[in-house]
Amino acid sequence: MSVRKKKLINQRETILRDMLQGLASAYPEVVRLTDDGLIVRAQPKAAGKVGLVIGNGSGHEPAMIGLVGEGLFDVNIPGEIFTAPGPDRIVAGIKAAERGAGVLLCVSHHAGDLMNAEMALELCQLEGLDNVEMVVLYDDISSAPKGSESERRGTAGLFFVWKMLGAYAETGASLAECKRMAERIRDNTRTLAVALTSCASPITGAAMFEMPDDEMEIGMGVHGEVGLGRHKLLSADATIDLMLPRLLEDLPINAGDEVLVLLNNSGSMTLMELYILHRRVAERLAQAGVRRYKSWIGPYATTQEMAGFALSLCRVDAELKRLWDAPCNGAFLKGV
Amino acid sequence: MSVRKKKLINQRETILRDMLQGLASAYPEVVRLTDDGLIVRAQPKAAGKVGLVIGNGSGHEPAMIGLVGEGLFDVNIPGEIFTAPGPDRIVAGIKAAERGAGVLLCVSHHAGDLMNAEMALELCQLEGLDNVEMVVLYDDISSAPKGSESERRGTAGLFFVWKMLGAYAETGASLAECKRMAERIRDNTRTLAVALTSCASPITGAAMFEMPDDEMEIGMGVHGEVGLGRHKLLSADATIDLMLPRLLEDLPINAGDEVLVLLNNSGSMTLMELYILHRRVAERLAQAGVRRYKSWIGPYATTQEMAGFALSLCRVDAELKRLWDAPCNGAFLKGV
Amino acid sequence: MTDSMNGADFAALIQALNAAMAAAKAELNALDSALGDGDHGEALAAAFAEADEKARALDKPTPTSVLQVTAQALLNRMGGASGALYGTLFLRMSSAFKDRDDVTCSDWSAALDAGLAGVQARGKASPGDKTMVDALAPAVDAFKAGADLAAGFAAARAAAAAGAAQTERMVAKFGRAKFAGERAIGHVDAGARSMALVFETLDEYWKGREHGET
Amino acid sequence: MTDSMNGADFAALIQALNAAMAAAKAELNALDSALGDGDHGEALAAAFAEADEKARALDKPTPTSVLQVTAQALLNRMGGASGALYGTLFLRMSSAFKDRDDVTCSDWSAALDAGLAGVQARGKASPGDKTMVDALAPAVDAFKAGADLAAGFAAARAAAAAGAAQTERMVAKFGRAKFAGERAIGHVDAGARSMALVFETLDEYWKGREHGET
Ligand SMILES: Nc1ncnc2c1ncn2[C@@H]1O[C@H](COP(=O)(O)OP(=O)(O)O)[C@@H](O)[C@H]1O
Ligand SMILES: Nc1ncnc2c1ncn2[C@@H]1O[C@H](COP(=O)(O)OP(=O)(O)O)[C@@H](O)[C@H]1O
Ligand SMILES: [Mg+2]
Ligand SMILES: [Mg+2]
Ligand SMILES: [Mg+2]
Ligand SMILES: [Mg+2]
Repeated sequence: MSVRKKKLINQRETILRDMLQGLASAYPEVVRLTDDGLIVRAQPKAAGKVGLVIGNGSGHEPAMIGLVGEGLFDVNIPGEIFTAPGPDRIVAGIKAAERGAGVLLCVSHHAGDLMNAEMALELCQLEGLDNVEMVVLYDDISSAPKGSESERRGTAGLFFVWKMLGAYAETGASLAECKRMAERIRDNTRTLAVALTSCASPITGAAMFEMPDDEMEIGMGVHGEVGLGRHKLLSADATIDLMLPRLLEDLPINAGDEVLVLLNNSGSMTLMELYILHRRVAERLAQAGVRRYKSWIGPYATTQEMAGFALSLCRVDAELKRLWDAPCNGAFLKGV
Repeated sequence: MSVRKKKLINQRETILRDMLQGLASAYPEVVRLTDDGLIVRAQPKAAGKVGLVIGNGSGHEPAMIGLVGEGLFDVNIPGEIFTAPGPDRIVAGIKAAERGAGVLLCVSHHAGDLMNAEMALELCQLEGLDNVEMVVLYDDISSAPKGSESERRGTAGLFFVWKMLGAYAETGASLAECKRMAERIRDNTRTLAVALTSCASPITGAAMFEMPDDEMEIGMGVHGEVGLGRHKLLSADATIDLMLPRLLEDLPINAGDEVLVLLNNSGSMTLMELYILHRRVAERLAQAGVRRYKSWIGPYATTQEMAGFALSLCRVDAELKRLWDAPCNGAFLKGV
Repeated sequence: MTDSMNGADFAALIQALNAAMAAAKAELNALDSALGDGDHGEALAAAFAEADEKARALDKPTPTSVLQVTAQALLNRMGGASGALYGTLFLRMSSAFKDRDDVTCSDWSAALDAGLAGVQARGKASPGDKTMVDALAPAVDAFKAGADLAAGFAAARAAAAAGAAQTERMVAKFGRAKFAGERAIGHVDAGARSMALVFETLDEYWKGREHGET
Repeated sequence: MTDSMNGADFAALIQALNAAMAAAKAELNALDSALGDGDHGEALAAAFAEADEKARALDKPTPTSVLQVTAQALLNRMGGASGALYGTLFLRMSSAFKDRDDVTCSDWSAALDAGLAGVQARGKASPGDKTMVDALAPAVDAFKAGADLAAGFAAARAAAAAGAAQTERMVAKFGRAKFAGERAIGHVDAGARSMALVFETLDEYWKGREHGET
C-alpha cells in the first residue's frame, strides 16, 4: 500500500517555521512563539513555581507544541522534523521557563533527546544555572524487557505524565517534588502500540517503512521504527486481546486498582475504530477486575498520517486522579 | 494512490453497535447509549429547557456522537454508516430530548436527512407531539450558488451552530428563539473544503472515489461526493489563497467584522499541515481587515481517513462570542 | 386462475425481491459509487432481508400487511434518502390496498399511482432528473396500458428498464450525484437501476406463478 | 611543504565535506530509512552547509575556530543523536587543537583520540554495536600507524570504509535501528557510512592539496 505523498506544505525547508507561526496565529491567548523558535505560554506561570520544559523532534503534532499552557508545559523546544533540538536551544528553553523555583527538563527517552539534554545540562552548569533537574521518561514495553525499564523508549503513555505533572507544578510543588512526581507517574505507566500503515516523511517525501496490505506491526515506535514483529491483520477485539494482557502483566497492578486509559491515534485511525477498540479494552479490564477511571481517545503523539494506535494504561490513586481532573489549557488540550 | 483497506473493526455488520458501545464505555460521565441506539446526555438537561436533537449517518466521527453533552446536543440519533436514520428512530430521539420546553430537530442539509426528518415530524404530529420544530442548516458554498443558499449542503461549518446553539439552549431560551438563533448562526457561516485523497468505505471496503496522485478536489462533500472540480496539487498557501476569497465574497462580511475560523480535518491531515494552513488564513484575514476572534483546528466532521480539510468562517458579534466561549462537555469537545 | 394477487403472493414477491437484491448488491454498489457513496446495494439488500423476515413472520399476510412491514424495513432499516423514498412507495401502495385480500389490475394501477405520487412529493424529483423516478414513472404509465396483470407487469418491466438505461445520459438534479454536474453523464443512476430490478422481479415472479412455479 | 594543516586547510576541508555530504544525501537517507527515519543525509547536508558558511565567514580561521563553528552547526543545526555525536567529535578535536595554528600528525592523533573518547562517552556505543563508532574507532587506530598525515589519512580512510562495510552484518545496539533486532542484518549503518565518507573526503582533500590542487 502506497503512502500519501501529497502534503499541504509550502516548502520542506520552512515546515517548522510555518507550522509554529500557524500555531501561534491560531492561539495567541494560549501560546506565543519567541524569536528563537520556542513555544511558550502566553501568560507565564506565576513566579515561584517550577517551570516545565521539554524538547522534541517535530512531526508528532499535537505533541508537544499543543501541550504548552496553563496546567501543562511552560516551554516547548520544537526540533526539526523527527530530530531532537540541539543543546543551545534547550538551554534557551530552560532559561525561558525559569520562574524562580527551578526548572524540570523532561526528556522522552530517545537517544537524541537524551544526549542533547545531557549536553544542555552541562552547559547550564557552566553558566551557573544550577536549579535545573532532568527527568528521563519511558513507557514502551516493546522496546526493552521487564527489568530493563530504563532502556525503554518514551512514547504515547507519557501523556499521563505531562498532564498530571503539569497540574502538579501548578500547585507550587518544589523542583525535587516535581521530579519525584514525574518518576512516580512514569513508573505506573505502560504502553504498547500497533501500526497498520506506514507514512511519508515530510522531509524525504518517501515512505518511512514498508508495510504489506494484510499485516500489522506490533510495538511500533513513534518515528516508524520497526517494532516487535509483524502479525497478520487482526480484528479490533483480537488486537486488544493481544495487547492488553501484556500491559497488565508488565504494570505493577492488582485487581481492584484503578487505571487511566489512553488510546492514542498515531495519525489516520478513525475515531470509529478507536471507539470500537475501546469497547474491548473496557470489557477486558472489567473481566480482569481492574477499574477504569477515565479514558482519553484521540491524537496526541502522532507520526504524521500513519494508521495505528497506542494503548496506554496508568495506575492512579486519589492524588493522581485529582491531578488528572485538574483544569488545563493548551492549544490542543482543554481539560480532559 | 490506493486507500487504506485495513480497518480495525470486528465485522462490518456490527460497526455501529461496537462503536456506540465503545463510546459509552469510555465516557459514562458524559453520555449514555440507550437500548434503542440513541446517544443521550448522562445528566439530562434541566427541565424547562429546549432539547436539541440531531440525526445523521455515521462514519463521520466525532460528529455527532462526540457532541452530545452539557452545552451541546441532548440526543444524537446515529444512523448506519453514511445513512440518515429512519423516521421512527428520529421520533424516538425527539421524545428522549423533551424536557418540557419543546425540542428543536436540527437537520444538516442532505436529501436523506431532510426526507427522514420531514417524515418524523409528520409522525410527531400524528402522535400529538406538537412542540417540535425543525431547522435545516447548510454552509457549503460549493454545492449551490449564492442566492440559492437553502440548496446548499450542511458540512463542517455547522460546528459553529452546534457549539453556540448548544450554549444558547442552556440559557433557557424558548423553542422559537433557539430556532432563530440556529438560523442566524447558519446565515453567518460559510464553508469550502478540499480533498487530497479518497478513503475506503467501511461497508464496501472499496475506495469511495478515485483521486490521482498529483491532484486535489475543491468543494468535496462530507461523503466523498465529487466537488467543484480538480486542480493540480497546490501549496498550502496557494490553497488558502484560492479558498479564502471565495468565502469572504460569499459571506455578508465587512472590514472590521470579527470571525471564528474552523479548519476541520476530514480524516488524515496532519496537524502540522493544518497549522501551516492556518498561518496563511490568519495572514490573509488580516490583509482583508477581517478580525479573527478564535480558531478551532482539528477533526470534527470526518469522512473516515480521507486526507482533506474544510475551511469555515462564522461572523460573530458580542452575543455569539459569549456563546462560543461558554463551557461545554461532550465526549469529544471540552470547551473550545 | 384469477387475475389477482393475494397476501401469499406478496410475501413470495418480497422473498423474490430479497433474493434479487442480494444478487444485485455488488452491481448496485458499483453504480452508486461512481457518483454517490457506494452503499445502495448494501442498504437495499439489508432492508429486503429484514422485510422478508418480517413478512414471513406475519400470521395471516395480506397485501397491505406485507407491504407495510416492507415499508417499515425500508424506512428504518435502510434509512437515508432512498430508504425514505422506497419506504414511501411501499407505504402508499400498502394504504392503497387497504381492506383488499386480493388485489386486481385496477387496484395495482391505483396503488402505483399513489406510490409514485408519494415518491415525487417526498423527493421532488421529476422524470429526467436522473433518479429512481426515471424508472418508476414510465413503469407506472406502462402498467396501465396492460390488459391484465401479466401484460401490465411485462410492460412496466420493459419501461422501467428503458427508463433506467436512459439515466446514463442525464445530469443528476437530486441525490448525492447532483454535485457531480456534467460528470454524472455516462453513469446509470443506482436508484433507477434498482427500481427497474423491482419491476423485473415482479414480472418474473408473476410469470413463474402463471406457469405454476410457485 | 610541511606535514601540517592550517586554518585555511580546515576551512577548505569543511567546504569539501559540504560538497561530499550534499552529493551523498540520497544515499545516506536511503541507508537510514532501512532501519531509522531516513533523514541522516538530509541532516548532515544541512549542517555542513551551515558549517561551510560559518567557516567562510571567519575572519582569521584557525583549526580550532573552524572545527568549533562546525561543531556548533552539527549540534544545533543538525540536532538529534547524530548531531550530538558528530558535534561532540568536532568539539573535542577543536579543543585538542587549541592554540595551534598548524596542526601536525601527532596533534591529529591526540585530537582523534579525544574525539573518539567524546563520542563513546556521549553515546555509550562500542565497536560492534552497528554505529558510527564502527567506522570511527578503526580509523583512529589506523591513523596512528601512518608515518605522516598522508599515510595516516589514507590508512584511516581504508579502515573507516572497512569498518562501515562490516556493520552490514551487525545487529544494532544503539540508535533507532536497535529496535529492529535481527532485522537490522543486511543493512549498512547510516552513521558508519557517513563517518567513512568524512575520512574519505579528508584523504581526498589532502591528496589534492599535496598535488597542488588547492
Ligand atoms: N430526491 C430524490 N428523488 C428520487 N430519488 C432520489 C432522490 N434522491 C436520491 N434518489 C435516489 O436514491 C439513490 C441513492 O440511494 P442510496 O445510495 O441508497 O442513498 P444515499 O444517497 O443516501 O446513499 C439515487 O441513485 C437516486 O435514484
Ligand atoms: N549511541 C550512539 N552511539 C554512536 N552512534 C550512534 C548512536 N546512536 C545513533 N548513532 C548513529 O547515528 C546514526 C543515525 O543518525 P541520524 O539519522 O542523523 O539520527 P536520528 O536517528 O536521530 O534520525 C546511526 O546510523 C548511528 O550510526
Ligand atoms: Mg531523525
Ligand atoms: Mg448512503
Ligand atoms: Mg448511496
Ligand atoms: Mg535518522
